[in-house]
Amino acid sequence: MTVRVETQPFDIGAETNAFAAACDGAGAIVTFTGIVRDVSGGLIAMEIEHYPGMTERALTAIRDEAVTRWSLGGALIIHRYGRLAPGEQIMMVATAAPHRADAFAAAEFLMDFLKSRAPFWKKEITAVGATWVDSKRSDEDALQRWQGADSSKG
Amino acid sequence: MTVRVETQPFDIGAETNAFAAACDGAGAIVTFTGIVRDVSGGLIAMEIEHYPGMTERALTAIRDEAVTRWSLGGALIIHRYGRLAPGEQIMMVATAAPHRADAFAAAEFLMDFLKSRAPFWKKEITAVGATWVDSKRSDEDALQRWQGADSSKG
Amino acid sequence: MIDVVYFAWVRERIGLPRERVETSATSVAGLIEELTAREDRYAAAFADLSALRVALDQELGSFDSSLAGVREVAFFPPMTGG
Amino acid sequence: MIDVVYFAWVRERIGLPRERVETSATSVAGLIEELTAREDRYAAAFADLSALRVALDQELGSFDSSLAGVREVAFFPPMTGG
Repeated sequence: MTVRVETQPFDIGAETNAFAAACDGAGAIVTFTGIVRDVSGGLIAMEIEHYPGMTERALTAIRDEAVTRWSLGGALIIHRYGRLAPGEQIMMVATAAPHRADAFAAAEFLMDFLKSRAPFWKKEITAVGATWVDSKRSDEDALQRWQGADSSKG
Repeated sequence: MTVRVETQPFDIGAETNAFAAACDGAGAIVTFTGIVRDVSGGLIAMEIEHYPGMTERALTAIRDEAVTRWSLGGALIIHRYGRLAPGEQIMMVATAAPHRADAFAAAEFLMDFLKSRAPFWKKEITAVGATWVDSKRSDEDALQRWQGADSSKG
Repeated sequence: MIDVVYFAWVRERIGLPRERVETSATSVAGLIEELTAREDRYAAAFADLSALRVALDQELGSFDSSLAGVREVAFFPPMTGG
Repeated sequence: MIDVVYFAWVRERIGLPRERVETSATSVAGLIEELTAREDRYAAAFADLSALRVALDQELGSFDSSLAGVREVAFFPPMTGG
Protein backbone atom coordinates (compact mmCIF):
# COMPACT_ATOMS: atom_id res chain seq x y z
CA MET A 1 0.00 0.00 0.00
CA THR A 2 2.72 2.41 -1.06
CA VAL A 3 2.59 5.94 -2.46
CA ARG A 4 5.81 7.50 -3.75
CA VAL A 5 6.46 10.91 -5.28
CA GLU A 6 10.02 11.22 -6.53
CA THR A 7 12.29 12.62 -9.23
CA GLN A 8 14.53 9.67 -10.11
CA PRO A 9 13.66 7.09 -12.79
CA PHE A 10 12.23 3.80 -11.54
CA ASP A 11 12.55 0.30 -12.98
CA ILE A 12 9.07 -0.84 -14.05
CA GLY A 13 10.08 -4.49 -13.96
CA ALA A 14 11.76 -4.33 -10.56
CA GLU A 15 8.80 -2.42 -9.11
CA THR A 16 6.36 -4.95 -10.57
CA ASN A 17 8.31 -7.88 -9.13
CA ALA A 18 8.62 -6.25 -5.70
CA PHE A 19 4.90 -5.46 -5.72
CA ALA A 20 3.95 -9.01 -6.73
CA ALA A 21 6.23 -10.46 -4.04
CA ALA A 22 4.62 -8.25 -1.41
CA CYS A 23 1.09 -9.24 -2.49
CA ASP A 24 1.15 -12.80 -1.27
CA GLY A 25 -2.06 -14.62 -2.08
CA ALA A 26 -3.28 -12.34 -4.87
CA GLY A 27 -4.60 -14.07 -7.98
CA ALA A 28 -4.51 -11.05 -10.27
CA ILE A 29 -2.04 -8.20 -10.64
CA VAL A 30 -2.57 -5.25 -12.97
CA THR A 31 0.03 -2.59 -13.65
CA PHE A 32 -0.21 0.61 -15.62
CA THR A 33 2.82 2.61 -16.69
CA GLY A 34 2.69 6.05 -18.25
CA ILE A 35 5.56 7.03 -20.55
CA VAL A 36 6.62 10.42 -21.95
CA ARG A 37 5.48 10.42 -25.58
CA ASP A 38 6.91 12.63 -28.27
CA VAL A 39 3.61 13.16 -30.08
CA SER A 40 4.61 15.91 -32.47
CA GLY A 41 8.20 14.84 -33.02
CA GLY A 42 9.99 17.80 -31.47
CA LEU A 43 9.77 17.11 -27.76
CA ILE A 44 12.97 17.80 -25.86
CA ALA A 45 11.65 17.19 -22.35
CA MET A 46 8.58 17.10 -20.18
CA GLU A 47 8.68 19.09 -16.98
CA ILE A 48 6.34 17.97 -14.23
CA GLU A 49 5.51 20.35 -11.40
CA HIS A 50 3.61 19.26 -8.32
CA TYR A 51 2.31 20.60 -5.03
CA PRO A 52 4.45 19.04 -2.30
CA GLY A 53 2.33 17.99 0.63
CA MET A 54 -0.97 18.10 -1.21
CA THR A 55 0.31 15.54 -3.73
CA GLU A 56 1.05 12.88 -1.12
CA ARG A 57 -2.22 13.66 0.60
CA ALA A 58 -4.21 13.38 -2.66
CA LEU A 59 -2.50 10.17 -3.77
CA THR A 60 -3.02 8.57 -0.38
CA ALA A 61 -6.71 9.54 -0.41
CA ILE A 62 -7.15 8.11 -3.93
CA ARG A 63 -5.35 4.90 -2.96
CA ASP A 64 -7.46 4.57 0.24
CA GLU A 65 -10.65 5.08 -1.75
CA ALA A 66 -9.65 2.29 -4.16
CA VAL A 67 -8.88 -0.05 -1.27
CA THR A 68 -12.31 0.72 0.21
CA ARG A 69 -14.18 0.11 -3.04
CA TRP A 70 -12.51 -3.14 -4.02
CA SER A 71 -11.00 -5.94 -2.00
CA LEU A 72 -7.38 -5.30 -2.89
CA GLY A 73 -4.41 -7.29 -1.69
CA GLY A 74 -2.21 -4.32 -2.54
CA ALA A 75 -2.08 -0.96 -4.31
CA LEU A 76 0.95 1.01 -5.44
CA ILE A 77 1.27 4.52 -6.86
CA ILE A 78 4.59 5.97 -8.03
CA HIS A 79 4.64 9.40 -9.69
CA ARG A 80 7.71 11.31 -10.80
CA TYR A 81 8.21 15.04 -11.08
CA GLY A 82 10.96 17.25 -12.50
CA ARG A 83 12.47 17.06 -15.97
CA LEU A 84 11.83 13.85 -17.97
CA ALA A 85 13.10 12.87 -21.42
CA PRO A 86 10.86 11.26 -24.09
CA GLY A 87 10.57 7.54 -23.44
CA GLU A 88 11.04 7.86 -19.67
CA GLN A 89 8.39 6.54 -17.32
CA ILE A 90 6.21 9.23 -15.75
CA MET A 91 4.34 7.09 -13.27
CA MET A 92 2.95 3.69 -12.54
CA VAL A 93 0.14 2.14 -10.56
CA ALA A 94 -0.24 -1.49 -9.58
CA THR A 95 -3.17 -3.31 -8.02
CA ALA A 96 -3.53 -6.83 -6.66
CA ALA A 97 -6.82 -8.61 -6.02
CA PRO A 98 -8.23 -12.12 -5.80
CA HIS A 99 -9.99 -11.68 -9.16
CA ARG A 100 -9.12 -9.87 -12.35
CA ALA A 101 -12.22 -7.65 -12.55
CA ASP A 102 -11.34 -5.94 -9.26
CA ALA A 103 -7.67 -5.53 -10.16
CA PHE A 104 -8.55 -3.95 -13.52
CA ALA A 105 -11.30 -1.69 -12.13
CA ALA A 106 -9.10 -0.46 -9.28
CA ALA A 107 -6.19 0.31 -11.61
CA GLU A 108 -8.44 2.29 -13.95
CA PHE A 109 -9.96 4.10 -10.99
CA LEU A 110 -6.50 5.08 -9.70
CA MET A 111 -5.53 6.34 -13.16
CA ASP A 112 -8.73 8.35 -13.69
CA PHE A 113 -8.29 10.09 -10.34
CA LEU A 114 -4.56 10.63 -10.80
CA LYS A 115 -5.17 12.33 -14.14
CA SER A 116 -7.55 14.99 -12.86
CA ARG A 117 -7.38 15.07 -9.07
CA ALA A 118 -3.70 14.79 -8.16
CA PRO A 119 -1.86 18.14 -8.20
CA PHE A 120 0.58 17.56 -11.06
CA TRP A 121 1.06 19.81 -14.07
CA LYS A 122 2.94 18.90 -17.22
CA LYS A 123 4.85 21.25 -19.47
CA GLU A 124 6.23 20.21 -22.84
CA ILE A 125 9.56 21.69 -23.83
CA THR A 126 10.31 21.82 -27.56
CA ALA A 127 12.85 23.69 -29.67
CA VAL A 128 10.27 26.40 -30.34
CA GLY A 129 9.16 26.90 -26.76
CA ALA A 130 7.36 25.51 -23.74
CA THR A 131 3.65 24.74 -23.43
CA TRP A 132 1.59 23.69 -20.43
CA VAL A 133 -0.35 20.57 -21.29
CA ASP A 134 -4.10 21.24 -21.31
CA SER A 135 -6.33 19.08 -19.20
CA LYS A 136 -8.53 16.84 -21.32
CA ARG A 137 -12.27 16.89 -21.24
CA SER A 138 -12.15 13.11 -21.72
CA ASP A 139 -10.16 12.75 -18.49
CA GLU A 140 -12.74 14.74 -16.57
CA ASP A 141 -15.50 12.66 -18.17
CA ALA A 142 -13.72 9.46 -17.18
CA LEU A 143 -14.26 10.35 -13.52
CA GLN A 144 -18.02 10.31 -13.97
CA ARG A 145 -18.21 6.55 -14.20
CA TRP A 146 -17.05 6.25 -10.58
CA GLN A 147 -19.65 8.65 -9.23
CA GLY A 148 -22.61 7.43 -7.25
CA ALA A 149 -21.15 3.99 -6.88
CA ASP A 150 -19.16 4.50 -3.70
CA SER A 151 -20.44 1.37 -2.10
CA SER A 152 -20.33 -0.82 -5.20
CA LYS A 153 -17.91 -3.68 -5.36
CA GLY A 154 -16.51 -3.87 -8.88
CA MET B 1 3.43 -8.90 -30.91
CA THR B 2 4.51 -12.10 -29.18
CA VAL B 3 2.58 -15.19 -28.14
CA ARG B 4 4.35 -17.79 -26.00
CA VAL B 5 3.09 -21.08 -24.56
CA GLU B 6 5.66 -22.66 -22.28
CA THR B 7 6.24 -24.65 -19.10
CA GLN B 8 9.03 -22.74 -17.37
CA PRO B 9 8.41 -19.86 -14.94
CA PHE B 10 8.87 -16.37 -16.34
CA ASP B 11 10.02 -13.18 -14.66
CA ILE B 12 7.13 -10.70 -14.66
CA GLY B 13 9.44 -7.74 -14.19
CA ALA B 14 11.91 -8.76 -16.88
CA GLU B 15 9.07 -9.48 -19.32
CA THR B 16 7.49 -6.12 -18.55
CA ASN B 17 10.76 -4.27 -19.10
CA ALA B 18 11.48 -6.11 -22.35
CA PHE B 19 7.95 -5.39 -23.56
CA ALA B 20 8.19 -1.70 -22.67
CA ALA B 21 11.57 -1.41 -24.40
CA ALA B 22 10.15 -2.99 -27.55
CA CYS B 23 7.14 -0.65 -27.59
CA ASP B 24 8.96 2.51 -28.48
CA GLY B 25 6.62 5.50 -28.62
CA ALA B 26 3.82 4.04 -26.51
CA GLY B 27 2.35 6.35 -23.88
CA ALA B 28 0.54 3.68 -21.87
CA ILE B 29 1.45 0.13 -20.93
CA VAL B 30 -0.89 -2.21 -19.09
CA THR B 31 0.11 -5.63 -17.79
CA PHE B 32 -1.97 -8.35 -16.23
CA THR B 33 -0.47 -11.30 -14.37
CA GLY B 34 -2.41 -14.32 -13.16
CA ILE B 35 -1.02 -16.16 -10.15
CA VAL B 36 -1.87 -19.60 -8.72
CA ARG B 37 -4.02 -18.93 -5.66
CA ASP B 38 -4.50 -21.33 -2.81
CA VAL B 39 -8.13 -20.43 -2.19
CA SER B 40 -9.10 -23.21 0.19
CA GLY B 41 -5.75 -23.55 1.93
CA GLY B 42 -4.84 -27.07 0.85
CA LEU B 43 -3.60 -26.59 -2.69
CA ILE B 44 -0.48 -28.60 -3.53
CA ALA B 45 -0.26 -27.76 -7.21
CA MET B 46 -2.21 -26.61 -10.23
CA GLU B 47 -1.85 -28.69 -13.37
CA ILE B 48 -2.57 -26.95 -16.62
CA GLU B 49 -3.31 -28.99 -19.73
CA HIS B 50 -3.55 -27.44 -23.17
CA TYR B 51 -4.14 -28.39 -26.78
CA PRO B 52 -0.81 -27.96 -28.58
CA GLY B 53 -1.31 -26.38 -31.96
CA MET B 54 -4.78 -25.07 -31.27
CA THR B 55 -3.50 -23.06 -28.31
CA GLU B 56 -1.00 -21.08 -30.36
CA ARG B 57 -3.60 -20.63 -33.06
CA ALA B 58 -6.25 -19.39 -30.62
CA LEU B 59 -3.88 -17.02 -28.80
CA THR B 60 -2.63 -15.56 -32.06
CA ALA B 61 -6.21 -15.02 -33.26
CA ILE B 62 -7.16 -13.31 -29.99
CA ARG B 63 -4.05 -11.14 -30.14
CA ASP B 64 -4.72 -10.21 -33.79
CA GLU B 65 -8.32 -9.31 -32.96
CA ALA B 66 -7.13 -6.99 -30.17
CA VAL B 67 -4.65 -5.31 -32.51
CA THR B 68 -7.46 -4.78 -35.04
CA ARG B 69 -9.87 -3.30 -32.52
CA TRP B 70 -7.47 -0.90 -30.85
CA SER B 71 -4.44 0.96 -32.09
CA LEU B 72 -1.83 -0.97 -30.15
CA GLY B 73 1.89 -0.37 -30.19
CA GLY B 74 2.37 -3.90 -28.90
CA ALA B 75 0.61 -6.91 -27.41
CA LEU B 76 2.11 -9.82 -25.51
CA ILE B 77 0.57 -13.09 -24.29
CA ILE B 78 2.51 -15.63 -22.23
CA HIS B 79 0.71 -18.71 -20.87
CA ARG B 80 2.28 -21.58 -18.99
CA TYR B 81 1.16 -25.19 -18.82
CA GLY B 82 2.24 -28.19 -16.77
CA ARG B 83 2.53 -28.35 -12.98
CA LEU B 84 2.58 -25.04 -11.07
CA ALA B 85 2.95 -24.40 -7.34
CA PRO B 86 0.80 -21.89 -5.41
CA GLY B 87 2.20 -18.39 -5.87
CA GLU B 88 3.69 -19.12 -9.29
CA GLN B 89 2.64 -17.01 -12.28
CA ILE B 90 0.20 -18.76 -14.64
CA MET B 91 0.18 -16.24 -17.42
CA MET B 92 0.55 -12.61 -18.34
CA VAL B 93 -0.65 -10.22 -21.00
CA ALA B 94 0.76 -6.80 -21.80
CA THR B 95 -0.59 -4.09 -24.08
CA ALA B 96 0.89 -0.80 -25.26
CA ALA B 97 -1.07 2.06 -26.79
CA PRO B 98 -0.84 5.82 -27.22
CA HIS B 99 -3.63 6.32 -24.64
CA ARG B 100 -4.58 4.52 -21.46
CA ALA B 101 -8.19 3.70 -22.39
CA ASP B 102 -7.04 1.58 -25.34
CA ALA B 103 -4.30 -0.17 -23.35
CA PHE B 104 -6.76 -1.06 -20.55
CA ALA B 105 -9.56 -2.16 -22.89
CA ALA B 106 -7.24 -4.33 -24.99
CA ALA B 107 -5.76 -6.02 -21.90
CA GLU B 108 -9.22 -6.81 -20.52
CA PHE B 109 -10.30 -8.09 -23.93
CA LEU B 110 -7.28 -10.40 -24.11
CA MET B 111 -8.02 -11.72 -20.63
CA ASP B 112 -11.72 -12.30 -21.27
CA PHE B 113 -10.97 -14.29 -24.41
CA LEU B 114 -8.09 -16.20 -22.83
CA LYS B 115 -10.33 -17.30 -19.97
CA SER B 116 -13.02 -18.91 -22.13
CA ARG B 117 -11.69 -19.30 -25.67
CA ALA B 118 -8.11 -20.52 -25.35
CA PRO B 119 -7.83 -24.32 -24.93
CA PHE B 120 -6.40 -24.54 -21.43
CA TRP B 121 -7.81 -26.62 -18.59
CA LYS B 122 -6.83 -26.29 -14.94
CA LYS B 123 -6.79 -29.06 -12.37
CA GLU B 124 -6.28 -28.40 -8.67
CA ILE B 125 -4.28 -31.00 -6.78
CA THR B 126 -4.88 -31.16 -3.03
CA ALA B 127 -4.07 -33.72 -0.37
CA VAL B 128 -7.57 -35.18 -0.74
CA GLY B 129 -7.57 -35.44 -4.52
CA ALA B 130 -7.63 -33.65 -7.83
CA THR B 131 -10.44 -31.53 -9.24
CA TRP B 132 -10.86 -29.97 -12.67
CA VAL B 133 -11.62 -26.27 -12.26
CA ASP B 134 -15.12 -25.45 -13.48
CA SER B 135 -15.56 -22.74 -16.05
CA LYS B 136 -17.26 -19.69 -14.58
CA ARG B 137 -20.50 -18.28 -15.83
CA SER B 138 -19.08 -14.82 -15.08
CA ASP B 139 -16.19 -15.47 -17.47
CA GLU B 140 -18.58 -16.43 -20.27
CA ASP B 141 -20.67 -13.34 -19.49
CA ALA B 142 -17.57 -11.15 -19.63
CA LEU B 143 -17.24 -11.99 -23.32
CA GLN B 144 -20.63 -10.46 -24.10
CA ARG B 145 -19.41 -6.90 -23.67
CA TRP B 146 -17.12 -7.32 -26.68
CA GLN B 147 -19.86 -8.63 -28.98
CA GLY B 148 -21.35 -6.49 -31.71
CA ALA B 149 -18.64 -3.90 -31.38
CA ASP B 150 -16.11 -5.33 -33.81
CA SER B 151 -15.52 -2.02 -35.49
CA SER B 152 -15.53 0.11 -32.36
CA LYS B 153 -12.37 1.77 -31.22
CA GLY B 154 -12.22 1.66 -27.42
CA MET C 1 -10.35 -42.24 -40.79
CA ILE C 2 -10.33 -39.29 -38.46
CA ASP C 3 -8.16 -38.33 -35.49
CA VAL C 4 -10.19 -37.84 -32.32
CA VAL C 5 -8.51 -36.11 -29.37
CA TYR C 6 -9.71 -35.66 -25.81
CA PHE C 7 -8.72 -33.22 -23.08
CA ALA C 8 -9.17 -32.76 -19.33
CA TRP C 9 -11.88 -34.95 -17.74
CA VAL C 10 -13.08 -36.12 -21.16
CA ARG C 11 -9.64 -37.64 -21.71
CA GLU C 12 -9.66 -39.13 -18.22
CA ARG C 13 -13.16 -40.59 -18.59
CA ILE C 14 -12.42 -42.14 -21.98
CA GLY C 15 -8.99 -43.23 -20.82
CA LEU C 16 -6.90 -42.08 -23.74
CA PRO C 17 -5.73 -38.76 -25.20
CA ARG C 18 -6.09 -39.57 -28.90
CA GLU C 19 -7.26 -42.30 -31.24
CA ARG C 20 -7.86 -42.85 -34.94
CA VAL C 21 -11.49 -43.61 -35.63
CA GLU C 22 -13.01 -45.31 -38.67
CA THR C 23 -16.32 -43.54 -39.06
CA SER C 24 -19.13 -43.11 -41.54
CA ALA C 25 -20.57 -40.15 -39.61
CA THR C 26 -20.96 -36.93 -41.55
CA SER C 27 -21.40 -34.60 -38.56
CA VAL C 28 -19.96 -34.21 -35.09
CA ALA C 29 -23.30 -35.35 -33.64
CA GLY C 30 -23.12 -38.51 -35.76
CA LEU C 31 -19.59 -39.21 -34.55
CA ILE C 32 -20.69 -38.80 -30.93
CA GLU C 33 -23.53 -41.26 -31.51
CA GLU C 34 -21.11 -43.84 -32.92
CA LEU C 35 -18.66 -43.39 -30.05
CA THR C 36 -21.40 -43.47 -27.40
CA ALA C 37 -22.64 -46.81 -28.80
CA ARG C 38 -19.18 -48.33 -28.46
CA GLU C 39 -18.57 -48.57 -24.73
CA ASP C 40 -19.78 -47.23 -21.40
CA ARG C 41 -16.75 -44.97 -20.93
CA TYR C 42 -17.70 -43.09 -24.12
CA ALA C 43 -21.34 -42.94 -23.04
CA ALA C 44 -20.18 -41.49 -19.72
CA ALA C 45 -17.97 -38.88 -21.39
CA PHE C 46 -20.71 -37.77 -23.80
CA ALA C 47 -23.64 -38.04 -21.37
CA ASP C 48 -24.06 -34.27 -20.99
CA LEU C 49 -23.28 -32.46 -24.21
CA SER C 50 -23.93 -29.07 -22.59
CA ALA C 51 -20.73 -29.68 -20.60
CA LEU C 52 -18.71 -30.34 -23.76
CA ARG C 53 -17.06 -28.27 -26.44
CA VAL C 54 -15.77 -29.43 -29.81
CA ALA C 55 -13.00 -28.23 -32.12
CA LEU C 56 -12.59 -29.23 -35.77
CA ASP C 57 -9.04 -29.05 -37.06
CA GLN C 58 -8.22 -26.86 -34.06
CA GLU C 59 -11.05 -24.35 -34.58
CA LEU C 60 -14.07 -24.24 -32.26
CA GLY C 61 -17.12 -25.81 -33.87
CA SER C 62 -20.54 -27.10 -32.87
CA PHE C 63 -22.21 -30.49 -32.67
CA ASP C 64 -23.96 -29.70 -35.98
CA SER C 65 -20.65 -29.13 -37.77
CA SER C 66 -19.95 -31.27 -40.81
CA LEU C 67 -17.00 -33.64 -40.79
CA ALA C 68 -16.37 -33.20 -44.51
CA GLY C 69 -12.64 -32.71 -45.03
CA VAL C 70 -11.95 -32.66 -41.28
CA ARG C 71 -8.85 -34.52 -40.12
CA GLU C 72 -8.97 -33.90 -36.37
CA VAL C 73 -11.90 -33.59 -33.98
CA ALA C 74 -11.32 -32.62 -30.34
CA PHE C 75 -13.69 -32.97 -27.40
CA PHE C 76 -13.15 -31.15 -24.12
CA PRO C 77 -14.94 -29.31 -21.30
CA PRO C 78 -15.35 -25.51 -21.34
CA MET C 79 -11.93 -23.91 -21.29
CA THR C 80 -10.45 -22.43 -18.12
CA GLY C 81 -7.39 -20.49 -19.24
CA GLY C 82 -5.98 -17.24 -17.95
CA MET D 1 -2.21 36.68 7.07
CA ILE D 2 -2.59 33.81 4.68
CA ASP D 3 -0.11 31.89 2.51
CA VAL D 4 -1.05 32.00 -1.15
CA VAL D 5 0.69 29.56 -3.51
CA TYR D 6 0.60 29.35 -7.29
CA PHE D 7 1.39 26.55 -9.71
CA ALA D 8 2.02 26.05 -13.43
CA TRP D 9 1.02 28.99 -15.63
CA VAL D 10 -0.66 30.78 -12.72
CA ARG D 11 2.74 30.86 -11.01
CA GLU D 12 4.41 32.02 -14.23
CA ARG D 13 1.84 34.72 -14.89
CA ILE D 14 1.97 36.12 -11.37
CA GLY D 15 5.73 35.71 -11.29
CA LEU D 16 6.16 34.04 -7.93
CA PRO D 17 5.43 30.66 -6.39
CA ARG D 18 4.26 31.77 -2.96
CA GLU D 19 3.55 34.89 -0.95
CA ARG D 20 2.06 35.90 2.38
CA VAL D 21 -1.00 38.06 1.92
CA GLU D 22 -2.62 40.41 4.40
CA THR D 23 -6.31 40.07 3.60
CA SER D 24 -9.69 40.91 5.03
CA ALA D 25 -11.46 38.61 2.56
CA THR D 26 -13.68 35.93 4.07
CA SER D 27 -13.99 33.77 0.95
CA VAL D 28 -11.78 32.62 -1.90
CA ALA D 29 -13.77 34.83 -4.26
CA GLY D 30 -13.07 37.82 -1.98
CA LEU D 31 -9.35 37.04 -1.97
CA ILE D 32 -9.31 36.83 -5.76
CA GLU D 33 -11.01 40.22 -5.95
CA GLU D 34 -8.39 41.76 -3.70
CA LEU D 35 -5.50 40.22 -5.66
CA THR D 36 -7.01 41.18 -9.04
CA ALA D 37 -7.25 44.80 -7.90
CA ARG D 38 -3.55 44.85 -7.00
CA GLU D 39 -1.73 44.58 -10.32
CA ASP D 40 -2.24 43.60 -13.94
CA ARG D 41 -0.36 40.32 -13.55
CA TYR D 42 -2.89 39.18 -10.97
CA ALA D 43 -5.77 40.36 -13.15
CA ALA D 44 -4.26 38.35 -16.02
CA ALA D 45 -3.91 35.23 -13.90
CA PHE D 46 -7.46 35.43 -12.57
CA ALA D 47 -9.12 36.65 -15.78
CA ASP D 48 -10.81 33.31 -16.52
CA LEU D 49 -11.87 31.55 -13.34
CA SER D 50 -13.22 28.58 -15.29
CA ALA D 51 -9.59 27.76 -16.10
CA LEU D 52 -8.59 27.81 -12.43
CA ARG D 53 -8.79 25.45 -9.49
CA VAL D 54 -8.32 26.25 -5.83
CA ALA D 55 -7.12 24.25 -2.84
CA LEU D 56 -7.54 25.24 0.81
CA ASP D 57 -4.95 23.80 3.16
CA GLN D 58 -4.14 21.26 0.46
CA GLU D 59 -7.71 20.07 -0.14
CA LEU D 60 -9.62 20.97 -3.30
CA GLY D 61 -12.19 23.70 -2.66
CA SER D 62 -14.33 26.14 -4.60
CA PHE D 63 -14.39 29.89 -5.11
CA ASP D 64 -17.27 30.05 -2.62
CA SER D 65 -15.20 28.39 0.10
CA SER D 66 -14.73 30.28 3.34
CA LEU D 67 -11.25 31.34 4.41
CA ALA D 68 -12.06 30.93 8.12
CA GLY D 69 -9.19 29.06 9.74
CA VAL D 70 -7.43 28.53 6.44
CA ARG D 71 -3.65 28.95 6.47
CA GLU D 72 -2.79 28.18 2.82
CA VAL D 73 -4.69 28.88 -0.40
CA ALA D 74 -3.40 27.49 -3.71
CA PHE D 75 -4.37 28.53 -7.22
CA PHE D 76 -3.57 26.41 -10.27
CA PRO D 77 -4.93 25.23 -13.61
CA PRO D 78 -6.78 21.90 -13.93
CA MET D 79 -4.41 19.10 -13.00
CA THR D 80 -2.69 16.97 -15.61
CA GLY D 81 -1.14 14.09 -13.71
CA GLY D 82 -0.76 10.47 -14.71
